[in-house]
Amino acid sequence: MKAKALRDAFGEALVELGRENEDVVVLDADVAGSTRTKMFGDVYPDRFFNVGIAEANMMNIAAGLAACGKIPFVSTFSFLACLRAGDQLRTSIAYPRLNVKVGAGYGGLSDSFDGPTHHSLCDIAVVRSMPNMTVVVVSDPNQTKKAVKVVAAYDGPVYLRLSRAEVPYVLPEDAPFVLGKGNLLREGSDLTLVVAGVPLARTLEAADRLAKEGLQARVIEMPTIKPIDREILVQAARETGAVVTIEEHNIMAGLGSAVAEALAQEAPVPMEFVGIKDTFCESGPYDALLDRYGLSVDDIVAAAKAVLGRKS
Amino acid sequence: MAGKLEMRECYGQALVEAGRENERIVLLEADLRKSTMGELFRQEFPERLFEVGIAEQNMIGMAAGFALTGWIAVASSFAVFASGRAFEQIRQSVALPRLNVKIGGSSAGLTDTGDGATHQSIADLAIMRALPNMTVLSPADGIEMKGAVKAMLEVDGPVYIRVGRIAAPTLYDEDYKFELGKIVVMRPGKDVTLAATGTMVHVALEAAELLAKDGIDARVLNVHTIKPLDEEAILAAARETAGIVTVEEHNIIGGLGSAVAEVVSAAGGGPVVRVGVEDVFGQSANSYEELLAAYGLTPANVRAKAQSLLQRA
Amino acid sequence: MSSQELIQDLKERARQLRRDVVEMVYRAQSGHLGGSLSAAEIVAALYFHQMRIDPQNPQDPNRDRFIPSKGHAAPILYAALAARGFFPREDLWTLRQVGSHLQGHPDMRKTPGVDMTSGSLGQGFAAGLGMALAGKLNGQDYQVYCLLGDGELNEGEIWETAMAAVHFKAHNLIPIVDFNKVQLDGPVSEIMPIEPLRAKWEAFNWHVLEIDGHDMNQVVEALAEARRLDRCVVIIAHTVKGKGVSFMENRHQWHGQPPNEEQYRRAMEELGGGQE
Amino acid sequence: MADPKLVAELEEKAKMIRRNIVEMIGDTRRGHLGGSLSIADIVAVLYYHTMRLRPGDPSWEDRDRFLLSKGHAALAQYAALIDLGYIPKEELYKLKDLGSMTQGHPDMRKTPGIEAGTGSLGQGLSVAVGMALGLRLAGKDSKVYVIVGDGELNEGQIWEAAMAAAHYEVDNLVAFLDYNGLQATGCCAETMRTEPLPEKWAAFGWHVINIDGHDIGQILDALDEAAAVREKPVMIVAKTVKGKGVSFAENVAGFHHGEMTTEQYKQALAELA
Repeated sequence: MKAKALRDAFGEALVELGRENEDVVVLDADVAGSTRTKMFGDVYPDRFFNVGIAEANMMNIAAGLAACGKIPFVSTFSFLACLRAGDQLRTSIAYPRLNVKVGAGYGGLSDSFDGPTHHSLCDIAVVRSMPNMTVVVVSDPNQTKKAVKVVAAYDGPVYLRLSRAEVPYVLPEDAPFVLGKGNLLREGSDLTLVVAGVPLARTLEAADRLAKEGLQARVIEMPTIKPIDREILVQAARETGAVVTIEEHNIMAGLGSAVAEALAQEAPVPMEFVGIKDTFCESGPYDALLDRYGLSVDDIVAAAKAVLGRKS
Repeated sequence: MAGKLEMRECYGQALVEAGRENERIVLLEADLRKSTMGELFRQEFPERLFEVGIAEQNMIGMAAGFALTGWIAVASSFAVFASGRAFEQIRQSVALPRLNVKIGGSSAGLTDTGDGATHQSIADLAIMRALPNMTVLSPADGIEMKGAVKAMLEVDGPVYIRVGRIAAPTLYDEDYKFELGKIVVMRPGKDVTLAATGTMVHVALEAAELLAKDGIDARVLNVHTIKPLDEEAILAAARETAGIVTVEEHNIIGGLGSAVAEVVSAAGGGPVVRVGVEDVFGQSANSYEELLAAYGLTPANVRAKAQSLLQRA
Repeated sequence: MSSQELIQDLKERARQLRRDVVEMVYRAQSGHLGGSLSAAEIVAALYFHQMRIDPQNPQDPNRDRFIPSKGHAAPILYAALAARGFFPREDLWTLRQVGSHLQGHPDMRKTPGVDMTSGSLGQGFAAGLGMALAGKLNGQDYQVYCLLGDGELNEGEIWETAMAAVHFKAHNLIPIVDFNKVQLDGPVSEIMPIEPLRAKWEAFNWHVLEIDGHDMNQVVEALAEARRLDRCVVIIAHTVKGKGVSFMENRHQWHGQPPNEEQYRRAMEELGGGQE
Repeated sequence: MADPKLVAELEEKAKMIRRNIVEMIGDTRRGHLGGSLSIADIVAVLYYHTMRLRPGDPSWEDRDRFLLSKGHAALAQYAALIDLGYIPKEELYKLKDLGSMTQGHPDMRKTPGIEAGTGSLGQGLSVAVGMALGLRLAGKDSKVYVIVGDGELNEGQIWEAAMAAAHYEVDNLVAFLDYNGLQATGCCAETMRTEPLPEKWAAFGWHVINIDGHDIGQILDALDEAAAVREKPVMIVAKTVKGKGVSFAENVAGFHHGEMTTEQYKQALAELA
């Protein structure tokens, strides 16, 4: 299958965006080559600021730029964007609802070799707990490009979780990207798989495997974690009676939690949570890490069977 | 109820008592020790108090350094800075290496009433909970605060403890034994469960009184340990009552409500309705009670939520 | 106005601001007095002389900006904004009340004339840098003034910003250090010393103007000089925390404590009869 | 002046460290080559001369501590730790493998001889200050050595730590600044100008010593001078060359996190033979 690194898709999208909108500025913290914002910097050097290794500073500079009508895209590794500069993001961007977009590179385990210090497995929990924040997790190259444009057009703070990883084009080229909407990718009545981000391909593979065993899994991709698409979730819970969430994040306080919050209140059904099981990971090849830390196709299939066992 | 105790004073006093028994405790403060009450510790052990100035990131790094040299390092600041400003430092320098650092998040929740949204901490439970290796405590009254501080110092690893800037109604006797990770059933009940944390426990108890007048028998749980969560008690409540209303002085996203929803959903149990700050930033207010009322953290609102849950169930 | 008259006028403005600050905090029974009073001359000189602002058009894109990076000095800012007519003076008495647009720390979404939300220390300066860079990018000639606390200089982010501002030649960003030598817990020299302060800023490639922050002549001249020079300039203003109220001066206890009725009366007396 | 025989011995150790670094990356992996090579001489002096250590007892309580605030340069430290027997020899060929002791960034829970987990820049100096205070408080005369990168000085936390170290007069802390002039993006001066460096550290209350970080004799002398300093932390500003010792990597930003062709790999080993 054709594939592309999501960071390349991001870099290309920024360049296109810069052409269309002169208000777009990009900031990076000494990792522009890695996040691919350098592509923007090469074309629009006057609208590009590399602030050095000072994420907190960068976040606040962006707040200032936004306060003056610019549309800043702030980019660095995701753990730095929302953790090192988390207080800055919360206080100076989310609280005043400033129009800053955080292009959070290297999401999840995608900076696999750099080890746990560089993995980003609690970023969604952090940004989701910030009022006024919109949280987007992209899953394929086409979607990344669309998301950059949609996010730029939206007036308010957005956390856009990207990935370093090379990812296959799993979504149809004409698949729409609408903020706040889940995508129904596959119909099914036995259970629902809700997935965000790079594990989408693995989830689809798991659904195929389940189908071979006669189990029809509905697959919903949830690129906007916040605000979450309650409607599609409640309908799926009512119609399928069991839900598995799949995310490249700690199983606590991320996508799974968001789905549980929504369903426990409106349509309680048994759930299983596929993700990193509240642990730090280690260095290693990306795919091997996903397999080892609970995001293999087998893990998804097993979770589906487990949740079916508890379905009333 | 037998009077009130200042939560932060109990925190400070408990550190002093622990300091007397254990010479290996150091306290780090970031220019707020008179608010956190770390000042009490300084008065008795000036040589074991390190004031780092307004530099929370540095403070956490230094605490890690102390822990690495065999000390039990306690670092306090306002919850919003301790958990937010230094979050990355806590993750990498404390949680990842499982260091013996304790973080006191003071003026937590909405209790820094006047200072407004920038100083109010409504996301600390969510972000601390998302850290592997972290224990998260949120005591309900002054007595429990003392017990929790003692227990925290006995844990060999990172702990975050939430400390409100409030004189909280006392719920326990002096001989109360704090058991980390164990939910306290404050009131038995079979119709509905009110699971609360921190000083919201007394709000839940008052709500239960109101519900009793409506003929509803509410169980009240004190979830003083947010992580590790006492799943057994939560699941028992889900099984034995019509559903759970969570009550927390925190965003309804990511905190106690989410933790309970996760556990209950995994088991396929009953409904969970969350009472808390509904995903908005706080604001300044003249009185704490006024602010609680503005965000629905009242016995009346908890009662209403419990009733609506029962109607739907 | 002759320069002598200007200075007299600004001194009177500063006195009025101090009275309003004491009144606000007294009525609210909450708020930060010491660090508001120490900045009275600076804020008066900015809002009644130096800054290009239009109360009728608070969002004017060409206006000069002011960010109290030490956001707890909100009362002095609010007093100045009210005096300049950004909102009615009566609003001052709603400080920190529920529903008031005058939050404990400045909120740009709530208060007309507030240019940036601040309160978590160390962050406002960087936001100011962003604003300054945006101005350069837009070809606008506005200035961005940041009031920094001395204790706030403990915060590493300040030095990140100091480094970056010079790097980006943000000569339209003018930080003013309210060097009142007292932070929340005590003297800065004991909590976390920042001396030698001039050497630090110079080592970060700033041109330093060191003044008496209560001498209105010096304040006005330094602000003019900072605007004139085509390089990064920091004004280190030596001030007295709690200035103007004898029993509050240099006492860290008055960082965030409200006066009781008797203290309030004494303070207002010391600050002189006003044209109420 | 340092003993020429000692200098010659340590120069050999530095070369061995460089060789190990190159071998760790080999011709199949990517790794932080440049910044590891630039600190090899300092690491050699510390591990083979200055520091009080018991390689057979990594947690010996009276040992001196060594931290890399610039955690990505771990390869230099691994090289010494492998040679000294802290880490099994075979780990040399397992850089960043799943389960390996040679993680992408140092992990104190996985690797004997590593004192702290670092990798997110700007944090290690604070950790070192805390360690120095902790040791002093415990009445230990152990020293803490830390290497800080020059790009890392962008991070405000470094200045928080600098201020605090001076305030607490931690004279059992000796820091090296690996002043190689390059950071991930490229030239430090272009990314974020940090000069003048000695003046900054002096203005933050440190005793500053300027040296050539590849001159073993100067490193030894600087450490002697540092040992005599009282009531001040010491910053040894070591002018270095990123990629030092491997000609094609010297001063090349691309080798910050580089990949060598088989030919380059062979050439590097030959140059370090």
